[in-house]
Amino acid sequence: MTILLLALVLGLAVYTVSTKDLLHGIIALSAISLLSALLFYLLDAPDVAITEAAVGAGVSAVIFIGVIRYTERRDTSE
Amino acid sequence: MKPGTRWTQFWTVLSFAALAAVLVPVFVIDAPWPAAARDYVEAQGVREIGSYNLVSAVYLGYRIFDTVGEIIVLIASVIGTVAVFSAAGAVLAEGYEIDLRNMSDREKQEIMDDSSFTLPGEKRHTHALRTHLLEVVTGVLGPVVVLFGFYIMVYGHSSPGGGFQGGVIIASGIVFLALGNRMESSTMLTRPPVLERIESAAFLVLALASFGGMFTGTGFFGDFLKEFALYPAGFMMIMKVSIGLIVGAGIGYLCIAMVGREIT
Amino acid sequence: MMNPENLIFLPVALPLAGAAAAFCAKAWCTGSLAKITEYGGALIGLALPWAFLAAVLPVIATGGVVEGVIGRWYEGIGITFRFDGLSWLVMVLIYSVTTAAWIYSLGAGPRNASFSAVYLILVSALSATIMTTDVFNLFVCLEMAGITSYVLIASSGKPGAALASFSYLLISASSMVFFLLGVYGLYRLTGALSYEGIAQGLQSLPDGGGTAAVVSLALMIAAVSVRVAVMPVSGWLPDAHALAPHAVSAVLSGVLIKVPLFALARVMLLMPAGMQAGALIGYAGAFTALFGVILALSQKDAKRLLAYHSISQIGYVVSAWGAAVHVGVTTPAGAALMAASFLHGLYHAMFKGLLFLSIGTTVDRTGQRDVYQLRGAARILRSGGERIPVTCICFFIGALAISAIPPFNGYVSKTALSHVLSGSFHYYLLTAAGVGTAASFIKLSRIYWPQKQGGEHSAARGRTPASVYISQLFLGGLCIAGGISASAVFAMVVNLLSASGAPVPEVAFYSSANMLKALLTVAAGLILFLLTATKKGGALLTTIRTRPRGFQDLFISFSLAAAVLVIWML
Amino acid sequence: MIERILILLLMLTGLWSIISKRNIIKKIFGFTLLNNAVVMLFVLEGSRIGKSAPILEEGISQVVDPVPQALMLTAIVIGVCMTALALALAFYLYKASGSFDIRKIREAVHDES
Repeated sequence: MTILLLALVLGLAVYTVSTKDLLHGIIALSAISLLSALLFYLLDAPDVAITEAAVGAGVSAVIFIGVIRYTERRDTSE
Repeated sequence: MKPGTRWTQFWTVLSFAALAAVLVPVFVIDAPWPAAARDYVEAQGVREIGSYNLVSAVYLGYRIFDTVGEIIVLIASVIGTVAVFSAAGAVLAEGYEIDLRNMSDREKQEIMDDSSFTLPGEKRHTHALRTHLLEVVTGVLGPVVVLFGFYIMVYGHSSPGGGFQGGVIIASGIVFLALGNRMESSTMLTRPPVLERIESAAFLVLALASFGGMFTGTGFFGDFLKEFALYPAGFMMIMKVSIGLIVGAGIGYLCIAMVGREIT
Repeated sequence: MMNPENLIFLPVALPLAGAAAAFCAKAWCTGSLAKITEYGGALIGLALPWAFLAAVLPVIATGGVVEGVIGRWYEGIGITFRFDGLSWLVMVLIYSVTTAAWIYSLGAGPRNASFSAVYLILVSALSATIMTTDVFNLFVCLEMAGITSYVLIASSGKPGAALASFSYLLISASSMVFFLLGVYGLYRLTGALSYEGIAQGLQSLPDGGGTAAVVSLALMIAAVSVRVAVMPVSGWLPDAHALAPHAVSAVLSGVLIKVPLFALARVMLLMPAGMQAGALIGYAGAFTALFGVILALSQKDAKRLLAYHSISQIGYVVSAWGAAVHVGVTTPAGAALMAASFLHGLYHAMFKGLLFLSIGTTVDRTGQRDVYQLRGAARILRSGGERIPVTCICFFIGALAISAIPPFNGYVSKTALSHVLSGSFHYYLLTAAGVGTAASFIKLSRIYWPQKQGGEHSAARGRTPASVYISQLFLGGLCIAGGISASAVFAMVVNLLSASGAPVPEVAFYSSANMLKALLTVAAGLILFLLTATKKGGALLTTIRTRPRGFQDLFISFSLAAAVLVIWML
Repeated sequence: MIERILILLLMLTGLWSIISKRNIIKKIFGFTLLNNAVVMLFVLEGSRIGKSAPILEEGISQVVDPVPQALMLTAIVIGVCMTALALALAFYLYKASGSFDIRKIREAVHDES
């Protein structure tokens, strides 16, 4: 189970890094946080799970989106 | 392609591979996990700290200074982030102070558009994500979420949760209130000056509480309420509530700053 | 309250309370009440610790070491702080420069309560960094010091400062993640976080922890080296120090790059491989001293020139420090090396702080940062209401000190360094670097030379505030006092550092041979300066200055430095 | 073992993003991934001993080690604070230079030296 979750996280991480649309990257990042929160819950760490879900999927996603919406969404470099 | 580019790529790959190779030994340690700390906390944690949640016992008891350091990082980060944002021309959270009565419909509409959740490149109408439904629901849910945050904050000693987690939930409640009530009736809680006051007062309480133990013989950040035993984990409660208020007000401020409108 | 075990936390607790007061002043008070609260907070945070330092000196001077666990919990889990001679000395360094720079900021900005709050948090974090003996708490303290410094650098409001702050943030936050990985490795092996527990745990392991322990330690050392700005990983420093507000530059150059270094000394003694690493870092430091000064000589921006000198001077400190760790800090030779290293760190903090403040005042007043353009700065300063040329005099005190001219403090510490390092490989590199230092300060001091043609600089209006002069005079006085009382200070530093009472090496500070060497260095520096003033030399300097620098280089050099460190330690 | 290799790969993904991507938002993504990977490693290994979550109730013993979990709470928060400040600076740099590309930013900001 943990292997499956981690493989999923890794796949999402590669997507986050390689996507051209920054918003998709942010959503994938939030999904990584949620999956890792689930992972932490399975690993008997409920406190870390709550924090990761609240911080990773909530606060940091809000801040990322807050920046993206005033700037640009495409990764135009390269 | 410039002549230096390929050389840079070579160095990039080389250094990356070198660091990757170096990291491997740390990841493959197979020694048994040392249990000394676990055994001590399991045996003594409840008696010494008064918390059934052993993570809280470590987080808010034995290693309280790490937690305080983290909260200080948060405070500095909020101050810095808000300062940088306002320097960049995003005047934050202006919407709450605007008197709507003297405005024309078009100006109101502009403010609505500016404060919507639209993203660049979005094809829909500008404030499609900011529906009336959203306002009503978040406005009603806001106080409930804040209350739930307090619950998580206060009951962290016997169940998962604690000051920080509760604080984040309070912050999301504050953001809900801000989203729900921003145009018609503004809540005190969503005004940046009020949030800043809460944050600074809680920080002052935290800093002063650190001195308490020095007078009662339990040392810096020591449990100075130990002898009075007003409530199990009384000192931990002070820490939790002040941390929760700092986090709630700070992160709430940060998020409101992010959804505030921009004036350039 | 007067229990020493409580007292040692005061340098952390007092600035924290001061920061809280300053933050409250911003949020709750208006008008003069806000000012009173803010200054009260600064008084608590910056002045009261001096009383503490004076009070504990008798205990520390007799070899006393006070250890305290925060909250008096079980020391196997709780955080232990250790107050010994090293902590006392580094705190003197911290508070002397931060006090002066805060006074300077009152006059020259940034002048608001948020700045004071963040600044006091920085002071508190630095005090905690030097006292903590817990790897995870060291991580937290370094992050506290880090985030406040990013905020303070960005507070100057220039786009360049934002980029510098961003680069610094990303490289140092990423390297701190590797530090955390090192913490993981050590906790995984020993189950302890305090230095003492880790050292015991590693000894009880069959092979002393093996490769994994060495890699963990190497990652931690590499991460802290980024903060210290030893050469391969120093690329973030020039921009950050040049573009920050002047008061912040003084603190960054004077204090922030040295405190992690001395805190690292405690970590490196955890295992024998750490002493091995000391040798490598010592060599890196010696090369840093030389290359830093070459780069400094090629700069044309006055503050950037000073920033490269910070890299160069930290190279001096690191070379002796690395050698001290290599031979063992408790041995007599190691104690002398460490004392010379610390003495140079302390004196560098004073004269570099002074230089940043005086150059900062000058460039603010004249509106010109280019060393090749600015001339006649003394006259422009006089037009700003400066009857006695305080800024000019203070600049020359600092410049003479950094070029190691007697009787200023830089001469003392560099003499001590060459005495303890004499004959080694480092010595020659450092001597060469000394020549470059003299040359580059001859170059920089030209800005005060009288102007030939009519002035076209747009001088700023208004009078220079008094606090600017007070802070400069304070640091200038310390520079002279440190130079005059050379032997006494050196003996005191050795005593405080060795704790067991190692013999103080006899350094003849004002012997004719040493004075002659200083004079020869300056003469060689003058020749070097004249060489660089020729057409060919100028072209060479321009080539060095405009060499391409990239963001990637920071990470590439960090990765390679970590890898090389691991290979060396194995 | 496979878990730890996956976490190492996750860490390397983040590092690669920081080193080689030119978009500064991508670099911040990389930092977030890097931080997450270390947190996962700590918690994963910390749950090796013990059988249940570290909340003592009736009849519960042999809990997992609470210390790494408490440490990771701190690390997560510090990571998000760094991310927030980095994003604010990225926003500022975008306003100053009109791009997220690190080279364009450097050109726009550093024309004086």
